[in-house]
Amino acid sequence: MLRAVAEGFHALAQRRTLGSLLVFLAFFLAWEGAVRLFHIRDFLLPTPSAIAVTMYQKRLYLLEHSVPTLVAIVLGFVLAAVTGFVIAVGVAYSRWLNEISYPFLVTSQVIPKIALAPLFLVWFGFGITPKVVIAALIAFFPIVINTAKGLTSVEPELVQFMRSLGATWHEIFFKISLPWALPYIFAAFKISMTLAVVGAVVGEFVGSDKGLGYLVMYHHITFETRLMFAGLMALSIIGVALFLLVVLAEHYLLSWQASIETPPETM
Amino acid sequence: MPLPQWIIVGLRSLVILGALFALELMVRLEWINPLFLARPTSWVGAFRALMAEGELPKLAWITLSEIGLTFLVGGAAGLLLGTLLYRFRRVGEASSSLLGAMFASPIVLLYPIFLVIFGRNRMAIMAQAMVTGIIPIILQTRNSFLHVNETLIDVGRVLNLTRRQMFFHIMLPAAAPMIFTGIRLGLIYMLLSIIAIEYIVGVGGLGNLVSDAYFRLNTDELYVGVITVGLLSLIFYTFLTRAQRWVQRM
Amino acid sequence: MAHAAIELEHVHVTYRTRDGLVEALRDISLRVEPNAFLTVVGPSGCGKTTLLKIVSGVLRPSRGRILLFGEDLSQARLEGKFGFVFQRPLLLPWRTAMGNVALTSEIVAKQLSREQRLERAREWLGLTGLQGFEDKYPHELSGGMQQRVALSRALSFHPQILLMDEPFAALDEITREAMQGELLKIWARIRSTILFVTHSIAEALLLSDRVVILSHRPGEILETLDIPFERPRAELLRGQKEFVELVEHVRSKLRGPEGQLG
Amino acid sequence: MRGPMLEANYVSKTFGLDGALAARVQALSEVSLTVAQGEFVSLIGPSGCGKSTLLKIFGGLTPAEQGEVYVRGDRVTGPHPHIGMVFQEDSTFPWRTTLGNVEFGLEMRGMARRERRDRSKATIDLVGLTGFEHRYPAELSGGMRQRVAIARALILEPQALLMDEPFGALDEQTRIILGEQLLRIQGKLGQTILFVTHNINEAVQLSDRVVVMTARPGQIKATFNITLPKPRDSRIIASEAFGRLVAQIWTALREESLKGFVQATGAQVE
Repeated sequence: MLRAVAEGFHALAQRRTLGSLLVFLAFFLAWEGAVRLFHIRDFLLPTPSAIAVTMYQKRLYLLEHSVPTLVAIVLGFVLAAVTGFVIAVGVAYSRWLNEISYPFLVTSQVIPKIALAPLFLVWFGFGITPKVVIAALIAFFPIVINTAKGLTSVEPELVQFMRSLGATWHEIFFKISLPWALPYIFAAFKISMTLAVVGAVVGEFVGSDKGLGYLVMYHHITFETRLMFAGLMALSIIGVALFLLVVLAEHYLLSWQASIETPPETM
Repeated sequence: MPLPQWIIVGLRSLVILGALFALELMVRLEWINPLFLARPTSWVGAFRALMAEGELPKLAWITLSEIGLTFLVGGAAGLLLGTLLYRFRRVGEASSSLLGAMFASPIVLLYPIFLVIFGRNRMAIMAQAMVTGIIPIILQTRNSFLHVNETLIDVGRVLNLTRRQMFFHIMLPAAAPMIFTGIRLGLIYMLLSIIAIEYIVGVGGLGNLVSDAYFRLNTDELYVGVITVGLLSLIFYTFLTRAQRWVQRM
Repeated sequence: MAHAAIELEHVHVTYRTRDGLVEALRDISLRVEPNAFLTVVGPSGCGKTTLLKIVSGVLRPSRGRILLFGEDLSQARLEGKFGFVFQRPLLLPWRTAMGNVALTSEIVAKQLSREQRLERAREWLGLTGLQGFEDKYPHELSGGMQQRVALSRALSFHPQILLMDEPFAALDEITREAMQGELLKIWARIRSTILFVTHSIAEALLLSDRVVILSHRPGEILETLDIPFERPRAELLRGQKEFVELVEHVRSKLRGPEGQLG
Repeated sequence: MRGPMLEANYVSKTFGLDGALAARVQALSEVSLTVAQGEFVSLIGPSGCGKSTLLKIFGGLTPAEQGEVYVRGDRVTGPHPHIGMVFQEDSTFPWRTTLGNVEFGLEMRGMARRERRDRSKATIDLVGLTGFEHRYPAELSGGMRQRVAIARALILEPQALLMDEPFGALDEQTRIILGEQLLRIQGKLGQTILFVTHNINEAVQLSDRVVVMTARPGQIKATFNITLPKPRDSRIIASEAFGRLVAQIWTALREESLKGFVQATGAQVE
């Protein structure tokens, strides 16, 4: 297991060439340089180095607020993945369900679910529940749609072959359909993970007294811009780390895929 | 055997109507606190009132114009940048992981920066939404060009096409279907971003209507706001799907 | 009299598409004796594939009856009777060559241990000339090798009937020829009944005991030919007069009076 | 006697120079080939023997590493205006109708709409697709799409056609019909055709000369002059002379294919 993870990192490292590292470096240098050159005041836009210092000094404070956010994101994502998967199986295997629900699923993907945030606050009150529900709701749709697409894209001849062998539905599902759909599912996971972060944080903006979303909003209002940016950085780190986790899992599970950087053909 | 179209449409409408009816019934029977869930019939009342005050059309127009402007500018810029990143391969390869990381990180949350730069106004909202939505467009545009079938390119090369002809008559039409996927994703991100920031910042628009209604505990108006947002998004999305079909003419 | 392995009696197939009814097969009657090699040739879209589908029970005929070893298809337990090879190899990309072959025994021969299954898969890969490739993934194999894996997969549980749907059509002619030879060698060993579908006349004549010529849609049997050539059939046969004349005979049959568009 | 249409002198080509494992594969080794004007030459050989590469070099799509290539005496440095190419893969533009596909080249050369419509109609008629002008490729069969591709190349009146297994993806019946059609068109217009194929029957039926290539690195192993009378149709297959030629070519080819197979498997085992 550990070896596979290490190999995954190795593969990632190979793709992230020196060039892209330089781009990252250039981005931060440009930021630092612009702020110093144009004498932008600290409460408007602090330098990356100042933010880094603040992050180090306030690390416990940041950590304290990171935990609830992280929990909300992960719970929301898991909830979305589980319900999304179950519903997708229903949609993929029942034509009635499919015909009736598919257009709803596709169109509801477009609707900014953020607008529903206050409804959840009304329904579930203050606390972690509305955050998780909002995160799950936004993350849910790509998972349903892609999973259903993946499950229905299985080669019919392969299923026919399995049937002629006398394979049960259960065998066909686990030996053929599910692995077949995995690349689609992971394409959705990558998008959904990002969306779950947005959902959880918006939930904190709207109604919470904990978490990085709250922290960012609070320090925005109090003009402690450095702390606000420190919070944003922490959020970005969490977001990218969770995304990479999905990529790693994908790399581990789909190592047979000739190329992992397939375009997100769906959605 | 495929189900006849009218049955499908009928069933779908039935599902919507059934849900609305069940909602109405549950609230009327006081199974649910009306503060939580307003009755569909009282949404209509709130809708009428908001229309009469001219409030709803005004707010909807604000949001719609924001979406439209962001989409036009962001879409065009995204296409251009994506094309340039394809054209200059080295730069494209180097920046693809930065863009990938940006795509993965929740940019909506950078809104304070935009407020700092543009002030508390609609420019900030639109700039923010544009930055959020442009990334999938750029990424997917570059990707689409990279995936154009080699044989089609060879056909063009045999004919000694100019760069311009090659781009407009082969690359662009061949990549168009995939590019549209990026544009759709970008639109979804822009919509999400605009509504979220309107909600948080409170400078007008439907997002603001929703947050106002929430803080005043006016559940009827809250629902009207949410539903209008949904309809507006749908209209925009449908428009985009039509445009795609028209472009591909298939 | 012994039962035929496959027997079709006045089979008609009509199915519904979005554009209305399509008559795919019309009044097909044929017998395939046990351990025989029968090939169906016909133009594209003549219902050859449909024929395989109804024999395997995936599709039901609109009229007529299908008997397998004298039993009605609807009553016969089909499990494990059929091996399928398609035009495309249709391997599972997440399994190695050996894993792909072992797939069938995981379903048909559950009593075997994992080791036994893999051992058996290894044997079959050896028989199709793929020693040394057991641990390769499909994308690491050439088209011909992938098709060998598919063949091993279909054969590894000793099916009584092997259904082959243009299995070599996607291969280049040289690989194709090698594969044909290999198939005949294996067939001589296992002696399954083979129902083979192709649009290549030469292939049909080189491989089979009997050839059935199917017309353009709706598919009807135009002629049934017993192939007179001795086995093993040398490649030199291709240049011989009788062979060439037979090819031309089948071709003129297929062309019909007007000759259709491709 | 007229000068040669296509000429390759000691052409070599190696692939994988920038590949990850520096796995250099020599595709062609000192191949020399001359095709006279109006001649129909088929290249045949085991998979990966560099037939397509040679074609691409003639087409100016990829440069030769060593040696020179000429089209009508002009040194090839890029696609030559008198050359048309047809590929194995479906190369029709899915966003254009049959008519739109066929007139593509003329449109790019700036011909007036009226004129190019007329010429497209005539070319579409030549390949037997009249009535399908306004269909999109998705609505056509594989054989019809390939005819569209052929018409798209023919309309520019190329003096030489390079065809890379144009019928490779089609079924045998369609392949034979299209082969006959191609011969008729060539009889009428007199192009030079260099044709890559895997199919010996097809090569013998269509060509004036069949060139057998060796397994990698591709070299010319043998050349067979096909002296069967022209015009030919598929009935020629039944003649004894035809059978003899096929058998001869088979023998030459079989050695190479075996070599090719060993090579392929050997390379994979490492």
